[in-house]
Amino acid sequence: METKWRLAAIVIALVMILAPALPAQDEGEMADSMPAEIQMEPPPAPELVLGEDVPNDGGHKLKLTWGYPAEWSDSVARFLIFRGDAPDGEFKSLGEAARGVTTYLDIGSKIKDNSDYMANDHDFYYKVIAVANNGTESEPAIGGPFQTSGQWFHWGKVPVLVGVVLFGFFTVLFINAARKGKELFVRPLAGIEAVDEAIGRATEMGKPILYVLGIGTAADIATIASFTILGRVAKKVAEYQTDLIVPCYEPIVMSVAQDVVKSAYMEAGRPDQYSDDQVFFVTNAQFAYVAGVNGIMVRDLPATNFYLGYFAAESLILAETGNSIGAIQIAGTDQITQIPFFVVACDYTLIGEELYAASAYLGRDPLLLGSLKAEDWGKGILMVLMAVGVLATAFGWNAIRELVRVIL
Amino acid sequence: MSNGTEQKSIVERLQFIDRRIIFVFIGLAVVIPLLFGVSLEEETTPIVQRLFDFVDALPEESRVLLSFDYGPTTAPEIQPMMDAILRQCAERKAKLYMMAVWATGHNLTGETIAKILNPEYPEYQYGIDYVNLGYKAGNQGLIRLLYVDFKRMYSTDAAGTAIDSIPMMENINSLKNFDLIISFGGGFPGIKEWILYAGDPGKIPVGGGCTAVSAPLLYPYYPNQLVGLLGGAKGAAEYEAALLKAYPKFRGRKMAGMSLMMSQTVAHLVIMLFILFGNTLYFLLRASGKGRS
Amino acid sequence: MNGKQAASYVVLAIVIVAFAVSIVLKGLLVTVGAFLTLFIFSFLYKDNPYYKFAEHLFVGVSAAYWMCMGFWGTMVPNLFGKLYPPMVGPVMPALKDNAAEPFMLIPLILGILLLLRLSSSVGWISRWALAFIVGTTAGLNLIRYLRSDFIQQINNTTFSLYATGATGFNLGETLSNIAIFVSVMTGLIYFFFSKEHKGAFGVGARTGIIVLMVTFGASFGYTVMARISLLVGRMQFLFGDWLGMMQ
Amino acid sequence: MIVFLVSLFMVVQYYVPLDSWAWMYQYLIDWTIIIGVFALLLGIWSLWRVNFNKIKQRAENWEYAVITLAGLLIMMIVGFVPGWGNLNNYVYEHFFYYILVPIQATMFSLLAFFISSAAFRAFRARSLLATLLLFAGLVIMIRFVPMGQVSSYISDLSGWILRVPNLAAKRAIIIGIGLGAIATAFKIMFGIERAYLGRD
Repeated sequence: METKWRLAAIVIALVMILAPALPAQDEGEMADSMPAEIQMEPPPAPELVLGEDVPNDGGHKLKLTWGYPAEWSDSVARFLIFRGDAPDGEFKSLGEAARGVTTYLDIGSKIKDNSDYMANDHDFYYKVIAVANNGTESEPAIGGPFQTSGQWFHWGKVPVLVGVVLFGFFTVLFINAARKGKELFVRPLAGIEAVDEAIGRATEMGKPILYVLGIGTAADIATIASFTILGRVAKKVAEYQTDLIVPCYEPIVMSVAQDVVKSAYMEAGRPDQYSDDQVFFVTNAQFAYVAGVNGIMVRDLPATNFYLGYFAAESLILAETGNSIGAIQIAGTDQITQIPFFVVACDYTLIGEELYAASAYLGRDPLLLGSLKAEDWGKGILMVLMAVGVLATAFGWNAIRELVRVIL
Repeated sequence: MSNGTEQKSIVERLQFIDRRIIFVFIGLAVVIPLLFGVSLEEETTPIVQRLFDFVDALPEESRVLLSFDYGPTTAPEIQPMMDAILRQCAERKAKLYMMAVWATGHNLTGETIAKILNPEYPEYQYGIDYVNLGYKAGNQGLIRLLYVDFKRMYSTDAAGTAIDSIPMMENINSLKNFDLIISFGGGFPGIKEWILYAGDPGKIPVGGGCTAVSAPLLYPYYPNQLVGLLGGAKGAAEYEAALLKAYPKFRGRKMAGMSLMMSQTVAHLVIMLFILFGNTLYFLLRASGKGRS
Repeated sequence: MNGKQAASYVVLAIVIVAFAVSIVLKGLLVTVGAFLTLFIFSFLYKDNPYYKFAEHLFVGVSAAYWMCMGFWGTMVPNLFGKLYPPMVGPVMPALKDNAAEPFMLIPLILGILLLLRLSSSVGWISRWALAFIVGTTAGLNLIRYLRSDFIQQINNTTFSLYATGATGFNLGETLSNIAIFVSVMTGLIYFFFSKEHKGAFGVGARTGIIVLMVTFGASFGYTVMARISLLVGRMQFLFGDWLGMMQ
Repeated sequence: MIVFLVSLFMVVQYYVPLDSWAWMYQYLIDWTIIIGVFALLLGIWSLWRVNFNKIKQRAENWEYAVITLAGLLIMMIVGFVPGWGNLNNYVYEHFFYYILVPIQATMFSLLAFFISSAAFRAFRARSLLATLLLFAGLVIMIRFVPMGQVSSYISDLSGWILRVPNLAAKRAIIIGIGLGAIATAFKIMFGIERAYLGRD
């Protein structure tokens, strides 16, 4: 039952992601383009005013193009652009285009009450006047009607969609394979294998364990991965009856972390040992938080420090202070700029994607392992595509190169 | 590690030298050059020299847009670049247009004008030779709009004066009207956005000055999309050196980038010496067979 | 009273006297800033009461600062100001005449639900609000990430290996391009989780980690400069703004 | 289920440039920010409780908990009293510029010291990888030392390291993270990863 429901959810999700793409051709209204009347006077009026809705947007934008005789282009200083509701009605000045420029992007406001509001699916007429170097103006050239419209689907983003859907397909495939009991190999990660040892060491020494979730929000992927690891660590800690300190930077992260730790203690059968004072809020100013955590480190002397999540410049302050008190340190972040500092100052570091993968390692949950396998396939396919792209470029197979370019 | 009871050799103990000793050396390395104002003339690297030469080749009354895309925290690194380039532009008698895509840049614009431009170049008149357009929200969107229609976004300057009453704004309709854009900062939005939304589409020369941290991310844009790039204190000091070479009249004036650079050089030396020292100890220990750790 | 205690009282006395002198000579504001700066630096020696003082003050004040920012910057204009504009009239007159937006009741309700977690009996309700926030922002982050870095980086990797300079074929650049390509590939191989690092695959992964290590060393060395700059900034404050020892 | 729908919406909206969708999107973002402020109340409550308990139990260092609470209260009062209470408030601003800013900048600058001690300790030629780390770090740092002719060679080499291996490694990490992020997003949407709800 559970499985069926989940599969149904996946199918619905895919349909919903794809659905907006389907009606695009019927509902997405393409703007009319009609040639404007042509008028010639010295300096000659612009020749042909064409208006096009800008594709792949929410409307309110129109690209105007006109032609102008080349022999005149040096003697014309600029073009004035106007917009009106009727060819013979009132026109409002929009702006101007510099010498030699024969396009203008009219970006109207999306807000109805603004003076420059530009309604979608409404007929507009445009007037373009050339101004000569001596200031004399040409006869106006009027073009229209043109319309702007919002589209239901952003066609430029199709490749991304295809990639995401394909990837989702792999995920589902491997998760199902894993659920059927297929043994999936994962290579060992030193940082993860050290977790148990680190907790054991703290227990032996009778010292607490410090777990820092970083300064990300509860929605940063790194923080989410860290929550899962926190759950595992908390469960072990509860079993060993060691102290766990989780100072938090963000109140929502704190709330979630409290729930995570509490349920881990419950699972370990020691709900009575949990208190909200273990997982607490410090402050959400970056360096005040660091100052506070540093204080906790030098005063409570934890035997093991975990730094897993999103980190910025504070990474090294934490890691060096932790090192000075002789703690075993396990770190992991997806912030490329901070990885080097963790690598240098900590005993074990999970680099980028390894942090995301860690939750799967700790749990050995087939679902999570399945998604790891999917990630690997994703990487493999990308590598092949990139290699083909590079080779195609190198040997001048332009067709293949273009194909790869479209896919990527 | 050796088992505490046995008498440790000096070499062995030095290997775990108290880090506070390192701290003292670093502190001194930074403070002493600052206090004594020692400075060091840098060899200018091509990526910096190219921007310098570009500015130096600008004809008089060229229009230069300076965008203050940084804040007080990075000002120690960035401000020296701004000062040097501003001086050079003023020497070239360029028209200076100052703006900011960072909210924090607004105050710094005012400070820079008050500290450098007004006292050193009293002949520069507001509205004719330079203008402070101030900060506008919108990040890269702002840049894109400025490219399309400059005055639509800047209908007044920073003080609220109508843009049409400022003489030097008369022929500015798009970013394309500028001869050079220099963005100072390197965060988001910053040099990268200026390149992508102004420099590339309009073939407008773009130069940049950024913090040391963001410089590697911007190197790939040189030389095709960036005229030149000043990275961190070193970039600033190199630019100042080029400036001193071309305009000897600046000699004797305190060059912030250079004295910052002197602190940098000494501090780097100290760190490297400690690293070498640590490795020497390590090899000595290994040679004597005790260094297995 | 033992010697250690006596010494700490002497230090305290010196700090107080220096503080007083500084206030007289330099004014309160710079003095406070300078002493707090020194207190924090004292942590480099070891944990001590002065650092503890600055640390605890910092934590308290900063938490309140962000709370106030959240209140005046978000709650008043975006929640109260949109729910019932006349209410914020006295403090933010510009918002007074806006139309009310009843949609804003939703975050108000979710916010209150979140606060319910303080009660042990109905605390579970707060999970709805948490789920909402996590769901929204996770989706948002993902999209932002895809849009900016991910796709861009893949695109950048499919480039031409040949490099041509002013004089035609450029061997050095071409070799560099090949090195970049190979490095990206081996780096990705290192991140494979479900394949043992053995044989040719192992060689790839090993190359990958070598490239990663070179990069980490370089980033580390590169960042030294920025960090020294920060210290210079503080020293300029101490010796320049406060002590007036720099011209 | 809420998470599923909401995150699905966020993904779908990426593909749909329509106005009404963009508005919804803007609303959702506004809402999360507002809820975030409510959450801050939870944080303040937690801070208050922890420090208050410390004082009540006369735990070690309880005196400092008084300082935290005093700082919190004073700043709150200064910041909240109507009339004083807008962001241009004089007292509030001075608290910011003369207490918060100096401490913050000094904490940040501690990094100059820590980066040195970390370098001393870790940059040892223990193994091939550690040697590479050491070598790359030194090459980058040594460009600060003026050495005449050798300098230009060093700066070429450091430039190459930043341009080639550095760029490539970052790309590899970013691509890996990207896939990991998509996978995690899927796991959240399909309810496989639920730790963030306190369930496992």
